[in-house]
Amino acid sequence: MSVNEMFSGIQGFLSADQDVREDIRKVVQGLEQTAREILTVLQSVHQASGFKDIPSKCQRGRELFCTVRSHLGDLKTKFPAEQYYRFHEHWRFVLQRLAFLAAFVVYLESETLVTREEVTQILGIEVNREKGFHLDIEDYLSGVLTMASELSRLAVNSVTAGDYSRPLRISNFINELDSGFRLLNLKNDPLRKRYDGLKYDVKKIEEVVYDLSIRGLAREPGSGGEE
Amino acid sequence: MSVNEMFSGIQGFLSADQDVREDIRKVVQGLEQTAREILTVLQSVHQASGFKDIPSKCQRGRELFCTVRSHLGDLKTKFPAEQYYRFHEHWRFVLQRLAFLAAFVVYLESETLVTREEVTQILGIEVNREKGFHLDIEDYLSGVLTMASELSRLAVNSVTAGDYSRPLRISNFINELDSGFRLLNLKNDPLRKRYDGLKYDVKKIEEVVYDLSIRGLAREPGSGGEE
Amino acid sequence: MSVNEMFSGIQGFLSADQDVREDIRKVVQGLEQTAREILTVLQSVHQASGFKDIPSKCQRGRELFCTVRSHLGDLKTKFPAEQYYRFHEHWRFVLQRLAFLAAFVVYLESETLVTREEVTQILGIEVNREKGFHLDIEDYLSGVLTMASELSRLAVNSVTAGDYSRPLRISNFINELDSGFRLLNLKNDPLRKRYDGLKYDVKKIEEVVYDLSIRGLAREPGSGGEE
Amino acid sequence: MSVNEMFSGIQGFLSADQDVREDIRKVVQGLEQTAREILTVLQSVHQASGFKDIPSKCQRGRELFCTVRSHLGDLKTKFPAEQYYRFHEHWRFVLQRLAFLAAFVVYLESETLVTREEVTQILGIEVNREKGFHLDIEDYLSGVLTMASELSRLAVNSVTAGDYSRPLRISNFINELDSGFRLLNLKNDPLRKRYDGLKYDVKKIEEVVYDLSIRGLAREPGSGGEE
Amino acid sequence: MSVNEMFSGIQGFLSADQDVREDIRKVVQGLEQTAREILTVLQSVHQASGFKDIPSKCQRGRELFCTVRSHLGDLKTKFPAEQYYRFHEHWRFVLQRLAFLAAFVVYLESETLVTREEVTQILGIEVNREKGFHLDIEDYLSGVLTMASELSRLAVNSVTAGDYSRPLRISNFINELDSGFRLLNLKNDPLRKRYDGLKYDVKKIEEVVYDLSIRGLAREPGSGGEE
Amino acid sequence: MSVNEMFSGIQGFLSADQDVREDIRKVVQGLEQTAREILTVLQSVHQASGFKDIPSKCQRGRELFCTVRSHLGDLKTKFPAEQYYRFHEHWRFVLQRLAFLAAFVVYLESETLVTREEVTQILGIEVNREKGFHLDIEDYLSGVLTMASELSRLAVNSVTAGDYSRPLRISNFINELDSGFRLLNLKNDPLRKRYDGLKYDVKKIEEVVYDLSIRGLAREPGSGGEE
Amino acid sequence: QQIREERDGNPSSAVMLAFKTFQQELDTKHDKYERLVKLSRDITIESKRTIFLLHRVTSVPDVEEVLAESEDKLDGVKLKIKLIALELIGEDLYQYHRAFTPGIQEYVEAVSFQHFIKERSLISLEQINKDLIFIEDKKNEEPEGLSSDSQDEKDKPVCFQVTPTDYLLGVADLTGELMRLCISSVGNGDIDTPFELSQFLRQVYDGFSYIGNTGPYEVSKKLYTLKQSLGKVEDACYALKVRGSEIPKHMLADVFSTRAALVESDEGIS
Amino acid sequence: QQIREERDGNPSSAVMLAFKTFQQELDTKHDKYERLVKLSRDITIESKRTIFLLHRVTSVPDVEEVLAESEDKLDGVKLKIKLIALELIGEDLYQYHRAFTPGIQEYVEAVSFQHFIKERSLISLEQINKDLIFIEDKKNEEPEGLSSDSQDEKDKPVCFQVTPTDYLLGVADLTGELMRLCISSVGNGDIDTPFELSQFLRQVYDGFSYIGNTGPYEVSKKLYTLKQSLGKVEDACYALKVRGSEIPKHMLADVFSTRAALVESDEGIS
Ligand SMILES: [Mn+2]
Ligand SMILES: [Mn+2]
Repeated sequence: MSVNEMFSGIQGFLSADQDVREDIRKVVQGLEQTAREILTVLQSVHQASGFKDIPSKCQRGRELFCTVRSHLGDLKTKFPAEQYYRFHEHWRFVLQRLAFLAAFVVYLESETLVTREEVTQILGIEVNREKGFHLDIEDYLSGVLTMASELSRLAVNSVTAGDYSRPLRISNFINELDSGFRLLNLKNDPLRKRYDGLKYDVKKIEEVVYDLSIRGLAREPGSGGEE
Repeated sequence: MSVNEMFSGIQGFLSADQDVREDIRKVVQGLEQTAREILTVLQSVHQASGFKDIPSKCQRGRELFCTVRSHLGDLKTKFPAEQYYRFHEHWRFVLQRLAFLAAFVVYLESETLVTREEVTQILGIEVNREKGFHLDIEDYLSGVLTMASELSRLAVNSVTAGDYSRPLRISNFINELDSGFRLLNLKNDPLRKRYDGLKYDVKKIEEVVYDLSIRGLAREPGSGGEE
Repeated sequence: MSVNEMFSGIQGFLSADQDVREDIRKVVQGLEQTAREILTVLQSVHQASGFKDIPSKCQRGRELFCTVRSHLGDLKTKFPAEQYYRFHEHWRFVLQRLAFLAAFVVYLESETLVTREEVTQILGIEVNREKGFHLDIEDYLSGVLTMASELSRLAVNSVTAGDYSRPLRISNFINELDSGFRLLNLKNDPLRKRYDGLKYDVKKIEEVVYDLSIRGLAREPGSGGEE
Repeated sequence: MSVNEMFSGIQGFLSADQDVREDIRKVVQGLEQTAREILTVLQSVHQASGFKDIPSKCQRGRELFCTVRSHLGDLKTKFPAEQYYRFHEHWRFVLQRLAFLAAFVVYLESETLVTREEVTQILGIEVNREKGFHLDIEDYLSGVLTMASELSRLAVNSVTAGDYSRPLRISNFINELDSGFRLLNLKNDPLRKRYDGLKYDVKKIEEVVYDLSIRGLAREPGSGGEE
Repeated sequence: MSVNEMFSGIQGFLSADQDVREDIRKVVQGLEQTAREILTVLQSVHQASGFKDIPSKCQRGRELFCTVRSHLGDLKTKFPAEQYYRFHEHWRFVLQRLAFLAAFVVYLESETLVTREEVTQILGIEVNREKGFHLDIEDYLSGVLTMASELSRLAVNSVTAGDYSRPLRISNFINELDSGFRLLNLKNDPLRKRYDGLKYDVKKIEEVVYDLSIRGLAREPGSGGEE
Repeated sequence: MSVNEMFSGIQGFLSADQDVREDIRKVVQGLEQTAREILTVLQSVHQASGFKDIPSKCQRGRELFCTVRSHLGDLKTKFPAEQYYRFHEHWRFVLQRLAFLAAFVVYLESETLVTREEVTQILGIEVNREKGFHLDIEDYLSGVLTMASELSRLAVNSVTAGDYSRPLRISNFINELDSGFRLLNLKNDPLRKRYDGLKYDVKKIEEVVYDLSIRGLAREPGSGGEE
Repeated sequence: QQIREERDGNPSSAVMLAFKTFQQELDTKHDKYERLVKLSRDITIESKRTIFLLHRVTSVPDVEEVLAESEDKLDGVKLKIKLIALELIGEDLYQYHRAFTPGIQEYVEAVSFQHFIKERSLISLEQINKDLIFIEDKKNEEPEGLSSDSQDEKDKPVCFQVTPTDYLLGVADLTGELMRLCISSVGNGDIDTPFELSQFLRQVYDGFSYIGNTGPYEVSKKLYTLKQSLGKVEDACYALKVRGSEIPKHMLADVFSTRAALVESDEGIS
Repeated sequence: QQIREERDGNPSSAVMLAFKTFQQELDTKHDKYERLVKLSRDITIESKRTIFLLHRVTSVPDVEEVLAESEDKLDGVKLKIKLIALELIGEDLYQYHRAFTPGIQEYVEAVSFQHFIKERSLISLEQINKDLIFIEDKKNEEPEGLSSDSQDEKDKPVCFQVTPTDYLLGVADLTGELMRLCISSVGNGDIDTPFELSQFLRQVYDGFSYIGNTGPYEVSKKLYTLKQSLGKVEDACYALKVRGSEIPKHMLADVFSTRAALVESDEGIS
C-alpha cells in the first residue's frame, strides 16, 4: 500500500535520528571525562608546590588535548555537518569547558589571551561555521570568563606561594579583558550574567594588588617576576 | 590594543546575529499573512456553495502559493544554509501550517496524500537537508495531521450539502492515514499528542458513514461518487 | 533631603491613584451584579419553556440595562475622561460581558448583528474615544464572539425544544460572522485566541445542521426559515 | 542562659502544636478512608447494572455516614473549638468530599438539592460557626459543584443504560443550580474556578438531551416533555 | 423557587464575609503604612551618621508604635475573636514585620533579645490565644529572624562607620540566638527555610570579626574580647 | 469481583507500608533531636572561648552518641533488614548529618579524617550492606563534605581567637580531601553538587592563609604546625 | 614561605588510599546502575513497540497473528528482565529501583494490555511475577555467565519481583491504551468492545478511587488522567447507544459488515 | 437540500461592510502600536549602549569625553522619544503605554545614570520631563512630517510625559548599574565613589521601602534586587574601610597612583 510504504520510510528517518542522538551522547560522555582529567592537572597549579612546574603541567594538559581532539574528531562523524545547531545542546556545555581549559593552558604558558582560532586549533575543530564543526563565539567567551575567575584564585595563591609579581600581571591582564568585554553589547542572556561575575574577579585581584602595594611588596614588576 | 581589537571583531559577529534574527522575523510575518489568506480561500469549501467550485478554490490557493514561494525564497537568503536548525524555531510553526495547506489543496484536487516531495515542490524548498532549506519530517507530519481534522469537518459538511459519497471516500483515506501513523514509533513528543487527536477524527468520520449507512444513503460508492 | 522629597511626591501620586482605583472597583462590582442578573434572564431562553416567550425576556433584559446605564454614568465621574486606558483593565471584562448581553438581546429580538453604535446606545456610552467613555472595538468584538458561542448552545437547545428551523438560521448568521472576522488581521492578542474558539462554535452548529439534514428535518427553510 | 530558656519554652509550645496536628491527621486519615468507601459504593450507580438498585446503594451509603459521624465526633475533641480555622486546611478537603457525597446520596434518593443544614445533619456537625465544628459555606458549595459534574457523567451513563428520561430531569436540576450560583458574587477564589466548570456540565447535559430529542427518544416522560 | 431562595440566603452570608475582609484589608493597609514609616526611621541607623543618635531613632520608633497599637486595637473590632485564624493571612505578613521592628528597636536600645511578651506589649495585643488577638509564636520567630539578617548588615556598616566593637557584640548575640533556634524542632515549613538563612548571617558576621581581628582592630573593647 | 479483590490486596500492602513508614518517622525524629544537641555542643568551638576546651566538648559529643546508638538500634527493628533502600529516604538526611558530626568530633580530637569504619562504630551500625543496617558510602562522603565547610568556618574563627597555625593545618587537610575527591568519578548526583561546594571552602581557606601570609603571621609552620 | 609544601595528594597517604577504594566502590555501583538503566530503556522501547503492535488488532483481519507477534516481542522483553534479575542477585532490589522502574512499568502496561485483549480481564500482580521466574537449564544455557559466582546458585531459579507500586503505575497507564483501543474500535465499527471496555475501566477506576491518596504520589497524580480516559470511553459508549437507537440491533451488524467490505477487510475482533 | 446557499460572506451585506471598517480601525491601531514598539526597541538599544558607554568612566583617563559622547547618544534617543510624542498627539497615552514602556524605562535608567555621574544626585521626574519638551522651529524643521495635520499645531510644543511608574522602574534599574559602577570603582582603585554610592543607594532604598507595596507590582518585585545591590555596595565600602585601616589615608592615594601608573592611565574620576 502506497501510504504505508511512505510511512515505513518515515519511520526509518525517525529511528535514525534517535540513533544519532544516542551516539552523540556517548561521545560527549567521553569528552566530559577527559575534560575532568585536564582540569585536575591544571588546578594543581594552585598548590604551593604547583607553582614550580607550571610548564610540565601545561605539557601534561596539552597531551590530554590529543584525546580531546580524537573525541571531537569522532563526534563530527556522528552527524551531518550542516546539522550542528540541531544537536548543539548536547555538546555546548562541554565545549565551553574545553574552551576554558584551552584558555587556561595558553595563559599559563604565555600569559596571553587565547584567540578563538587558537582554541579551535587546540580542539582540532573549525573557526568558521561554514567549514564544519566549529566553536560558537558565545561558547568561546563563556570559556574565557571561566578562566578569569580561575585567575583571581591564582592571584591569591601566588601570594601565599611567595610570588608577588604574578598578581600584578594577572591584574593587568584581567583589566584588559574587562575593557574588551565592555565593548560588547550583551543582551540579558546567560553570557551577560556570567560577565557580571567578572567584576568581582577584577575586584578581588585588585585587592590583592592593593595588599601588596601598601606593604611595598609590589614594586618589583621588572625584577623578581619569575621568582 | 590587541585584546580590544579582538573584542571589536566579536561585537561585529554578535550584532550580525541579531540582525539576522530580525530579518527572519520580518519575512516570517509576511509568510503568516499569506498562509492566512490561503486558509480563508480553502476553508470556504465547507460552505454549501463551496462544494461546487472546489477546483477554482484550489486554483486560487495554488496562485497564492506563488507568493509563499517568493517569501521562502527570500527567507533562504537571510541566513547561511547550514544554520537552518539555529533558527528553526522562527519558522517551524508557519512551515507546519503551510504543509497543512499544501496537503489540503492536493487532497481537494486529487483525493491523495501529498508526499513530502510534493509539499517541498509546492513551497519551492528542498526535500533533503543537505540540499538547503528543507521541510523537516516532523513538520510535514504535523501538517498532515492538521489536514485530517479538516477532513472530518468536511465529511460532516458534505452531507449537509447533499454529497453522500464524499464521506466514504474521506473515511477510506483517513483510515489509510491512520494505519500509516501506526507504523511510526512516536515518542512522547508534540507529534504524539497531535496523533492522538487523529483517532477522534477517525471516529467522527466513521459516525457520519454509519449515519449514512443505516439510512441506505451510502450505497453508491461506484456511481455517484464524483457527483 | 532631596531624594526623600522626590519619593514623597511619587508616593502622593501613587496614593491618589489607588484611591481612584478603589472607587472604580466599587462601581464595577455593581455593574457585575447587574450583568449577572441580565445573564440569568437571557439564559432562560435555553430552557424548553424559554423558547415561547423570548420577547418578554428581552423586554426584561432591556429594563435591566437602565441600571447598567446609571452605573456607567457613575463610573465616568470617577476619573479624568482622557485617562480611559489608564484604568481600562478594571472595567474591560465587565464591558465585554455587557457588550455580549446587548448583542444577545438584539439577536434574540431581530436575528441581526448588533452594531457598535447600538451597543453604545444600549449602554449609554460613546462610540468615539474623543467624546468620552466609549466602547473599545476589541471589547465590542469580544462580546460578539461570546454571543457566537451562546448561539451554538442555542442551536442545540432549540432542537430539543422542537424548533428545527432556528439552527439553520443561526448557522447562516454565524457563517456571516465568521466571514466578517476572517477579514480582520488579528495579531496574537486575546481577541485572536477568542476568535480561534469561534471555529468550535461553527463546527458544533454545522453538526447540528448535519443531524437535521440527514434526518430530513431541515427541509423547511423556504417556508418558516425567515420567520 | 536566658535566651536558651526562652527557646526551651517556645519548643514546648511548638511540640504541643505538632502533637495536635498529628492527632488531627490521624482522624482525618480515617475519615478519608470512609469517604473513599462511600464513593466506591455510590460510584457503582454508573455501571449499567447500577441503575436498578440505586435505593440499596443509597442505603449502604447512609450506613457508612454513621462511621463518618463518629470520626467527626472524634475530630472535635482534638483541638479547642475556637481554633477551627487554625487547622482548617487539614480537613477542608475531606469535608468538601463528604459534602459532595451527602449531596449525591440525597440527589439519588429524592432528586433534590441537599441543603447545608441537611449536610450538617448527615455529618453530625453544626451549621453555625458559633456552635462549634461546622461546615463552611464555601466547602458546602464546593461539594455541590462536584456533584454537578458527577451528574453530567450520570446523564451520559443513564442513556447508555437505556434510561432516557433521567437526563431531562438532570438537565432541569442543573439549570436550576446554575441559576442559583449566578446569584452569588464569587471572587476570584478556588470556588469561582470550580463554578466556571459548571458551565461545561450544563452544556454537556444539554447535548445529551439534544441527542435524545433529535432521535425522538426524549418523549416518554409522557406529558412532561415541555414541562 | 426553593433553590433560588437558598442561594439568596447564601449570598447574604458571602457578602457579610466579604465586608469583613474589606474592613480588615483597610486597617491592615494603615498598619503597613505605619510599619513602613518605622522601618524608614530604624533603617537610618545604617547611615554613617546614623550611629551617633541611635537612641533618638529608637525614641521616634517607639512613638510610631503608638499608632500601631491604635490600628491593632481597631483591627480587633472588625471580626469575632474566635475567627482569628480564619483571617490570619490578611495580617500575618504585617504582624511578622512589626515583630521584627519591635525586636530591632529593643536590640538597638539594650542589645537584648525581645521576648514574645515584650513584643505583644509594644503592639498592644495578647500573648495567649485564649485572651484574644495575639501574636503567633511562628510570627514572633519570623520577626526575630528578620532582625538577625538586619544585624548582619549592621555589623558590616558599623565597621564602615568606624565602630569596631559593635560587630563582636553582634556576633555573640547572634551565636546565642543560633543556639536557641537549634533547640527548636522546626518542620519543613516557611520558618525552617528562614532559619536556614540564619546560618549565612552567622557566617557573615564571623567574617567581619575575622577581618577586624587579623588587622588588630578588634582589641579595643578592652578586657571583654574573650568574654 | 476479581478486579476488586486485586485492588484490595494491593491496598493491604500499601497500608502495611505506611505503618512501617510511620514507625520509622517517629524514631528518626528522636535521632534528629539528638543530632541537633550534638551539633550545639560541637559548634561552640567556633566561639572565642570555645577553642580552649575542645577536648571536653568532644567528650560531651561522644556521650551523646550513646543515645544515637540506642535510637539506631531501635530503628533497625522497624523494618526487614534486607529492605534498607526501600526506606532509605527517611533516614538518609539524618545519617549524613550524624556522619558529619562523627567526622567533626574525630577531626577535632585528632585532626585526621574519620574512616567509614570509625563512623559506623561511633553510630553502632555496620559497614557492609550484607551485615545489616549500614552507612552508605555516599552518605559517608556527604557527611565528610559538610565537615569541610565547617572547617572553613573554623579556619576563620581560629584566626579571631588568635590561633594562627590552625588555618594552615586545616588548609593542608582540606587539600588532601580535595585531592581524594578528585579521584572519584562523581556523576550528576547530589554528591556531585555538594562536592562542587567544596571549591568554595577551599577558596575561602586559601584566602585566610593568604591573609596570614601577607601579614607574616603564617611563619610558624615548623614549630607548632603539627601541634 | 613555602608553607603548604607536599600536601597535594601524596598518593600513598591513608586518605588517598581510602579514596581509591571509594572510587572502586562507587564505580562498581554506578556501572551496575548504568547497565540497569540501559536495560530499562531497552525494555521500555520494546514494550512500547508491543503496545503499538497490539493496537493493530482493531484494524487487521487476523488478530491471532498480531497476538502471536506480540507474544514473541514480550518474550524478548522477559529475557531483558531476566538480565535485570541476574544483576540483582544478592542485592537490595530497592537500591537500584529507580534505574529500572520506568522499564518495568512499561512492561506491566504491555503485558496487561495483551492479557486484556486475550482474556478481557486484568492480569494480577501474582501472574506477572509468576511469568518472571526463570529456571536455568543445568549447564549449557547462558554462556554470557553474567553472575555465575557459585555452582549451586545455578540450580536456584532466577526471578524478578515487580513491586505493587510499579504494577499500579503500569495498570494506570494501561487505561490510557484501553481508551485509545476503545476509540479505534468505534472508528472501526466494533460495537461490543467499547461496552466491555467501559465496564472494565469503571472497575479499574473504582479500584484506584478505593486506593485514593494512600498510594504513592505518582499514583494519585495519574488518577485525573484515568478519570478522563474513563470519561472518553463512557462518551463513546453513549454515542454508540444513541446512534444504535435509530436502528434495530441485528441490522447494525449488517451495516457494519457492509462497511467492512468497503474498507476491504474482515470484521475486527469479535 | 442546498439549505445554506449564499450565506458565505456576501461582500455587500451590512455585516461585511461593518467588518471592513473594523478591519481598517484595527489595522490603523495596530500599525501605530507596531511603530511605537519599534521606536521603543530602538530607544532601549541606544539607552543600553549609553549605559555601557558610561561605565567606561571608571577606566578611561578623560571622563568628560565619555560624558560628551553619552550626551550625544542621549540626544539621539530624545529624538526617538519625540517621534513617540508625535504619534501620541491627540491619543490617550495609556492606550499605547505597553508599547513604549520598556524603552522609556531604559531611557530613565540611562539619563539618571548620566545625571548621577555628573551631579552625584538623583534626577527628578520633573527634570526628565522638562528635557522632553520639544519646540518646533516654525517651518523648515522635521521634513518627515509624521503628523502635521493642521497648521496651528506646529506652534505648540510637542512634549512627552514619563509616568511616575516608569520613572520608578527606571530608577530601580539604575541602582543595579550603580552597584556595577561601585564594584568597578573599587577594582580600579577609586576610593571615594563607593562611599558616595552607598550613601546615595541607601537613600534610594529608603525611598523604595517607604513606597513599599503601595506601588505597582513590578516595583515591589524589584525591591529584592535593589536590596541585594545595596548589600554589595555596603560590602565593598566595608572592604575598603577595613583594608584602608592598615595604612594612613594619605598613603592610600599614593598607593593607588602608583598602581594607576602601572595600568598606564591616569586616575579615573576622583
Ligand atoms: Mn502508554
Ligand atoms: Mn540596566
